[in-house]
Amino acid sequence: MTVTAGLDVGSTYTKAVILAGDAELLGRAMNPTGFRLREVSQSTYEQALEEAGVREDDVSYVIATGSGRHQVDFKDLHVTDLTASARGACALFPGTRTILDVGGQTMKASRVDEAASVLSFRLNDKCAAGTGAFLEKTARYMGYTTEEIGALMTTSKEPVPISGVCAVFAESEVINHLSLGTAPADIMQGAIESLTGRSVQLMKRVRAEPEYTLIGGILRFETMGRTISESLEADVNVPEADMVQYVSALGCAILAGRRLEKLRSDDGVAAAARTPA
Amino acid sequence: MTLTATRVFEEWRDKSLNDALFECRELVESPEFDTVRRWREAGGKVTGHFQVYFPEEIVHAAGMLPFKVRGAALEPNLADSHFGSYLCSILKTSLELALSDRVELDLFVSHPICDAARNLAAIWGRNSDYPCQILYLPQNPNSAGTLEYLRHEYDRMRRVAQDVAGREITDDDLRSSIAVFNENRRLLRQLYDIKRHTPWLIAAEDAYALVALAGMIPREEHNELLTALLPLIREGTAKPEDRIRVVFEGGFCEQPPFDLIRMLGRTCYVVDDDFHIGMRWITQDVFAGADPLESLAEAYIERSAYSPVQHDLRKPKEKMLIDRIKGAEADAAILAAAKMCEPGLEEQVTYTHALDAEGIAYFVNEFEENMASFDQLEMQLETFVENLLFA
Amino acid sequence: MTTGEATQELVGRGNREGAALFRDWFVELDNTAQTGGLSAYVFVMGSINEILKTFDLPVVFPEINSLQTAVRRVAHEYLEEAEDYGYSPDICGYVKADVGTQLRGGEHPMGQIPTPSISVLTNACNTYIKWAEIWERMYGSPTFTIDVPGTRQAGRQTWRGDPDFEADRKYVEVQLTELITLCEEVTGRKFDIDKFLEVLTHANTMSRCWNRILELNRAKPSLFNALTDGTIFLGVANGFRGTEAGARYFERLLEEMEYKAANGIGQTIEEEYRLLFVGVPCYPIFRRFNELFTDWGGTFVNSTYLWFASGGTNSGFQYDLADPVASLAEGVLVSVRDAMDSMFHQNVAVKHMARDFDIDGVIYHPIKSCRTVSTGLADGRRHMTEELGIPSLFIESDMMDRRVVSEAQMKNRIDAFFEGLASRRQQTTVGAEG
Amino acid sequence: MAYSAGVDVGSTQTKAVILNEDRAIVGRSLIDTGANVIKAAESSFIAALGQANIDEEEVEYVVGTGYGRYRVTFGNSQVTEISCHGRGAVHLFPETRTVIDMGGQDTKAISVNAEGEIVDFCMNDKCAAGTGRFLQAAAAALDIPLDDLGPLSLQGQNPVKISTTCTVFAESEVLAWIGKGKKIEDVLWGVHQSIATRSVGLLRRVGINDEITFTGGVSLNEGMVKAIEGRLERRLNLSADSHYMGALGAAMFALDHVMTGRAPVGSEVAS
Repeated sequence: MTVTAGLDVGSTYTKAVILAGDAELLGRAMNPTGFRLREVSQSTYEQALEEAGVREDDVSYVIATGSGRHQVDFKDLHVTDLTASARGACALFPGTRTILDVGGQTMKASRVDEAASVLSFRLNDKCAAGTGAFLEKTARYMGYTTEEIGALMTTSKEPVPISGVCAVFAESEVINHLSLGTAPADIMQGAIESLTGRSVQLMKRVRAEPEYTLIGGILRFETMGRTISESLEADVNVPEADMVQYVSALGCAILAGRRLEKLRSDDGVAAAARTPA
Repeated sequence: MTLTATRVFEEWRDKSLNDALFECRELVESPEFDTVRRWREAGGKVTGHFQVYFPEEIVHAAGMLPFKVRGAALEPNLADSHFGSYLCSILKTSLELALSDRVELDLFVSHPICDAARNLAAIWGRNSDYPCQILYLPQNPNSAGTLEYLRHEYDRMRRVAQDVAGREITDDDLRSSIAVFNENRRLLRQLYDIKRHTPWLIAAEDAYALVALAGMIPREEHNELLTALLPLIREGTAKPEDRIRVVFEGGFCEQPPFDLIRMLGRTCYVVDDDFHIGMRWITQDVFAGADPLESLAEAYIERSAYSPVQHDLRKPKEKMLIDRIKGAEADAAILAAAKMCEPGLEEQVTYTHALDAEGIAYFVNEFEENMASFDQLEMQLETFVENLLFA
Repeated sequence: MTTGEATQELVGRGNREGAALFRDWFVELDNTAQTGGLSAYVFVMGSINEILKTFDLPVVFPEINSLQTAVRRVAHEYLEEAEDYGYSPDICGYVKADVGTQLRGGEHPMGQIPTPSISVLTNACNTYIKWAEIWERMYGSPTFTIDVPGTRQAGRQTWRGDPDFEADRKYVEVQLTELITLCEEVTGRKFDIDKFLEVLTHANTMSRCWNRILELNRAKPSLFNALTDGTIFLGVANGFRGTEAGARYFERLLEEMEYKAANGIGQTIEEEYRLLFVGVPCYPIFRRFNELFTDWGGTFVNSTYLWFASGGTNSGFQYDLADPVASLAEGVLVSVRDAMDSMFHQNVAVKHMARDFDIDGVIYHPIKSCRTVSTGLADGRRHMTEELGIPSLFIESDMMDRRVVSEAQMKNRIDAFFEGLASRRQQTTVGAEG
Repeated sequence: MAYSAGVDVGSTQTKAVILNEDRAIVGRSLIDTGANVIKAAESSFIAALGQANIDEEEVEYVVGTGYGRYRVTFGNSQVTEISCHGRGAVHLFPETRTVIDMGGQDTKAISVNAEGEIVDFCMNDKCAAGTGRFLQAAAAALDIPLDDLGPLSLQGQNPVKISTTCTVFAESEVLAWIGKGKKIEDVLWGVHQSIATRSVGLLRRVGINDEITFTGGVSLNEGMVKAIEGRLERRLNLSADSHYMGALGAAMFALDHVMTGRAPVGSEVAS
């Protein structure tokens, strides 16, 4: 049985997944990334190996992704977040055609085909307005932990509009609302809705089609999936809570399997580049 | 006074191809434009022209150096406070070159190609003591009155150039300048043949640098450079690799940072592009007849490269792009636009819809000439390529 | 009629009648759309209504349609529709709101907008050209660019008799005759010279009155608010150019202004500071924006907007009916060039207006949407300050996109600006007393 | 003895200053604004009263300023922080003709005349790029106390180029540089440089005349001081009270009223 591994060295967390064949999850691990990327990817990998109960040389192929993918010394290949998360999302929900990935500082929308390869994608590359970071700040500002937010939201009656183009300016809008005595739940829900608006717009940019799958750190806010599905007027796939963080790492491990097949099938020599007659 | 013998860029001579190309890149990447300074020190006068369709032959015929003002990868420390927020970068860094005395001009000419460029002539004029002009290129090339109008406008430019240069420009002067530029156009067409047919023989950023040089050294000298280097490039021994072939569209005015082009070249073969299209916008030779000004005017109207800032009912841009892609047998297109570039960003929409209809893959992105980190962009480009290669 | 009655009757009449005409105009467009009649898409800087009205073509000003969506607080819906289609958040909001309107099949808060049978544009704004290309692709209807060469170098305009001017004029004239032929093809009607002369006569009346009305606002206190009232006048000046209704409206508006001037009737508020507005209004909070200034007794007595957004007709050019087409060419050349100068050389425009209108402050309002009017403002302001030293305020926002319009930020800056004006005025008066 | 007070309600901190009729500061206080702006204004005022050791009744006139100036419920009138910073800076450094104020989420360049009246001013409009918040983001990313940023940055030899304008993105760009093996101090120096560039850009818009006074919380960061001074090639006026400048200016306006009975300009409008 072939064993492969996927490493996802993200800006906040580093995750590792050990896979047997391309379905059986043997082990996984997650640590805060910090800024010693080499060390953290090594230790996370080792933890996953331990949980999987396999040795490093049992693993035939390792693919790394995430902003720190180049710092993973023991990788065989690296792919980008978008490629990896697409594979991961499609492994969890085979019907997926559009993926929305909202992380701490980026928001990515991509449209994929049935083979899970990315046809079209867009990022919010202008500024961080309306990314997870903004929700985190808001929650923290009002003295709530991310965990408490979910429960809080359910009490929201009339969410207030948060318009701020800049995540930081938006914060002072929040302050204003608080000082006017607005309920934290309504502010939080307002923030979520402004974020939802941006997400849906980004999805339209890639001409989104169902099924929709939502991934990324943002899922720590349970209501996010619901609000998005409401504004899309369609169902939205959301990974099981304990898999949320591992989608990209999983995608890498699966790609590793594919790559291995390819290498074993053909001799791997590149086809000669074509030139016009 | 004639300066056709003046040379301002000797560093590349008697060097291996790689070392010569290194010198070319160094010069193009530097925001100091030493060659322009050397030209002045030799007693020459300089006309700075801003994007895209400037008839350089006219000022060349007056013995002036036509210098392509193309911004630079620097912080617009002095220029920034002359502008607002919602603006492309090249406008600011171009003015910075003048305000910081990096380049001294005797004449500045801009075109009405975009709303920012037209403003630039006025702004430049308010901040310098030499003439700053707009050459009013026809925005309606489809009228029966256009040729006569443009011929007159070119003649007006001739008179302005004469005043600045302090010498007459005869028709013969114009004819010999046209000859020099025809030769240059021929050599540049050869360079692009190499890109299209054997892209592995020259790196994207090297080809880019070779074209860019045309805008900052005398054309005679540029001809010598290309005549010497093109054969060496053809003799190259590099082997083809399995990379996708792309056309880069979106470099007609503000130029992407050098490192971005380098990054692009690492990931794919750029087999055609519109980098510095203003250095090669007349697509064929100009046949200087009895009236060379009319020949030049006719060349603009009948044989000029398309760009988002030219509206010609005979040249729908999406059709022109698809022809460019097919002509280069490219797999995909990189549709770039400078941040805040109104015409570029508007054209992107037309392009994407047209390419969708044709089923040609494309990658849309925005750049800024002095952006420093490409992590985001590189990640997107890699994704694009990965999914073309491993689909 | 007693003064009381006259005041009742005259004061504010221009605003009332302007609003009415505006509604009539959109009713006409709605009917055209319903009946599938012909219509022409045109722009405010060089509409060439003189020719289009000769062919009785209903005129659509997409710029005005777009700003109406902002004034009516629905612009964001249209902008988002265009951005979903692929247009960048950084480009002209007018273009995007129009794309939104087209994608919605002409659905607009003022009524149904017909599709273009022909589009006529000038180069006064390059975005006009990119914009018209969109209709070309959507509808395949003919677009005609009237290319109007502008000023080549600051302060170096040429005039009748100069060979360079004649070359420009001739170029414009050739294009106008080509446009006439195109209109004949589109409408299937011959060009009616008598109708043409009639249209030119009305246009002459409007230009003459408009020029005089702007002049009258030099009065102290000023007679109308260049920002709010002025925009209403502009609507008629553009939509009804060359029509009898338009001519009559401006004659009656002039009558109103003459009356207010004669009787010292100013704007609705006490005029503390006479302000000059440079740029395009902030339509997403149109009224509120003005209040932020009137709260401090600031009144807008003139603006570059009244200048370029009327296509330069403020200069009052009169067509020579003896040689109509050639004269139209000259008029278009001079007026559109003048409109462009008020944007690219706005520091000169400001200098003249400051002299004639006794200005206390200049408000610069560059906007995300428009490089044509905004690119030169920061630099123009630097030179105005060096040359004239008039206090000025520089606020960036937008004419369409409420996402970049922060009223709180604006109020902060505007308050600080007036605090500066007020305290310096206090000092000088204190100084005078002491 | 008559007293006046100024209360500056900022986005992150609220400051209060009490002046006596000799224009001497007899009480000052600084607290975090927190969620309840009205309360923040009150408590900072009370704290300042305590330090001055006087009763509220002895304060004849209170001017509120800062973005929360209309929440100073006990204030007699409001003046924008722009006017107040100008007024305060000229009070402490009479030769001041240009003020650069760097606070939590905005940076202002103000040019003033000898009376401390606003001649011209300019602020960051679009977003919080190039503000103190940018430093907070970097500090958070590197997990370094805010106060250590300045000293640490000064050890930087070759600053990295920080290209991002977005404060939130700053975090990831900083980490990216560290990931590329850059020294922390070089990255920090780069961050300071990029902010300095933006603020000098603002200064150039209002024109740089005579003495420049650096106000706001960030003016306590010596790294930022050096970065700006380096770009301007001239010294900045600094004061231990520089982040009370807004409140001080407000108190000065209030004192005008106490002495002359003249209401601060525009107060009738603002209220």
